[in-house]
Amino acid sequence: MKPFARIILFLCAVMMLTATVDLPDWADPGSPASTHLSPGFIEQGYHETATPNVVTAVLADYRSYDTLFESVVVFAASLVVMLVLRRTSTGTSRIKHFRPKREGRDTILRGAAQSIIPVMQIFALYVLFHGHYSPGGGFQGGVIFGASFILLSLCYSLKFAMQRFKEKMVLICCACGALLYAGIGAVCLAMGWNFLGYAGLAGLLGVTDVMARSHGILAVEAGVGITVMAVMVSLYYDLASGGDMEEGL
Amino acid sequence: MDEFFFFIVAKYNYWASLILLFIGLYGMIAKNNLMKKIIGMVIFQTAILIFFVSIGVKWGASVPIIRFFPDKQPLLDATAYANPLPHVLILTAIVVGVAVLGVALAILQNIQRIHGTIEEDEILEDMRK
Amino acid sequence: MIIDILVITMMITGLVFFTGTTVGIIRFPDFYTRVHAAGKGDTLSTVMFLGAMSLYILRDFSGESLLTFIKLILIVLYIFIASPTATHAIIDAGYEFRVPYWTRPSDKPSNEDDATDINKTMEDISI
Amino acid sequence: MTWDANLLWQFDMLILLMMVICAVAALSLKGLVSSAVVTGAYSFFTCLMWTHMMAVDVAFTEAAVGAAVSTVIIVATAQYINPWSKD
Repeated sequence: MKPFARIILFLCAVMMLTATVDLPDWADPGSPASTHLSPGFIEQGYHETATPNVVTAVLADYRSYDTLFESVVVFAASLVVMLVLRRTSTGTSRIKHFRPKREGRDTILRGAAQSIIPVMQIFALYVLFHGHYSPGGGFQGGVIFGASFILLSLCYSLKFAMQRFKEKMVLICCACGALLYAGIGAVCLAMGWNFLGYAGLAGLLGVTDVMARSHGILAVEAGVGITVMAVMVSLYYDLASGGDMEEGL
Repeated sequence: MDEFFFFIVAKYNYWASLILLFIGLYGMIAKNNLMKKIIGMVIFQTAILIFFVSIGVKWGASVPIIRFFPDKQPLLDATAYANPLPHVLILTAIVVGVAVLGVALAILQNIQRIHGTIEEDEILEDMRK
Repeated sequence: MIIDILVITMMITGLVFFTGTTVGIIRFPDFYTRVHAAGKGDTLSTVMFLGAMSLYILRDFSGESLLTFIKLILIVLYIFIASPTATHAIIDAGYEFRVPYWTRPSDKPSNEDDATDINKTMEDISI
Repeated sequence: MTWDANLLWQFDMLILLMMVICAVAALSLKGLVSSAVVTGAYSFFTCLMWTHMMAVDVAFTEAAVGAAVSTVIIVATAQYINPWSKD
């Protein structure tokens, strides 16, 4: 098996190396990828959406269908993990511990977690809501917010984290984020614009079309952030406890 | 010598992603342990993402966030910013990659639960019984 | 001028501590002492470096540089809390996992082959 | 603050070298927990590579995902399986 795989991979590598000759050079400004569509995004994006970060504008406005269904894919993944693993508790622990077996954790870890976690959550909210002007947005903010719950679970215990953020609540947050995203699109549709055409929000919010698109991007990013945060926590709960939600990492 | 360096620099992003791609593919095909296969999948995925991002780089271009002159006028010149489109595609692909990793690990735990092992040959032996 | 001298002094001190950390990680005999070297030296040298950078930014004073200074100080505070805590957690886990520790060869005359003992230790760590 | 890619390709080669080392190490280590940690290091070098390619949003996402979630769930799975691999 192994020598055969090596031969096949070597042949594929040679074939693909010869194919690179026809591809454009490294960092060529005139390459096909940089000449057709993306200059339009850069040159018109600021005037149309009032968002200096072009990546956020393209992510949540020009390609918002893509982002909507990406968040639905992430949501579906958390449901699949739950369907595969979730089961009622058997009462027997099969865990090979990599952590102290004594009850709870020590004071230093708890104190550090107490001082770090609130700062981390505020930073996650900052990243989410400052995504128009700096690197960041829904995905990054959501992942950092979910990581704060993972840190809570690592420094205390899984039960303690699940008292704060219950499993049912996690699933509701998963669904609500995607629903918020789709709901914004439906509101735009009801106002007589296209699905996810944020200019339709201008009448409701009482602002110009450009600012309505900016606010629409913010609302959509919040939806993505909620979904991603809940999915990260859900993945951790399921995988760390082996599905029975008894005892985690 | 300069020509040789230029030749290296001109195409090296493709070489980089190719090397990583085949390391990952070798891990996926030839490793016996299912966890190693999953780590190979992560490396394979990252190689493709690096290829995608690297086609958006331009000479002398900066990060794709609009800069402002001191008189608050935006600098809207397409050659001053990197191509934002690959960044958008990859941004979503990374988060979906974590979701894929989660599903793969869940299936791995289920295999461990059913067969009691994650070595490929032992699983095949267990299935033949 | 005086800020420049301070910045250069802090950077050189940080470099010395980084070198010490690296030598410690390579040369120390067992898990606990290596993690100890990494935790202490790394924290102090990183704090030195970031403090020097924040002072350097504060040299031409304006609102923007003050903002960057505050951000760097926040990073320093974070590292000052998080890095020793992580070291503590790793050592605690290793202690609970019964990772064997190194003793001087003269204290253990029965176990003369000390190198294999260290290798065994490292094997137990790399789970 | 334009950052010219011309000046720093040696730096990029260094990151690439470290990435290849991390990838080979992650696939060849026997212990699965060590393998997970080396995958985290690989993810960090990927993040540096993307910062050099001006993709700051992507680098930010990779830093958050690779350091926090990805490594933790691989280690969490490693506690249920035999942590020693045969190859």
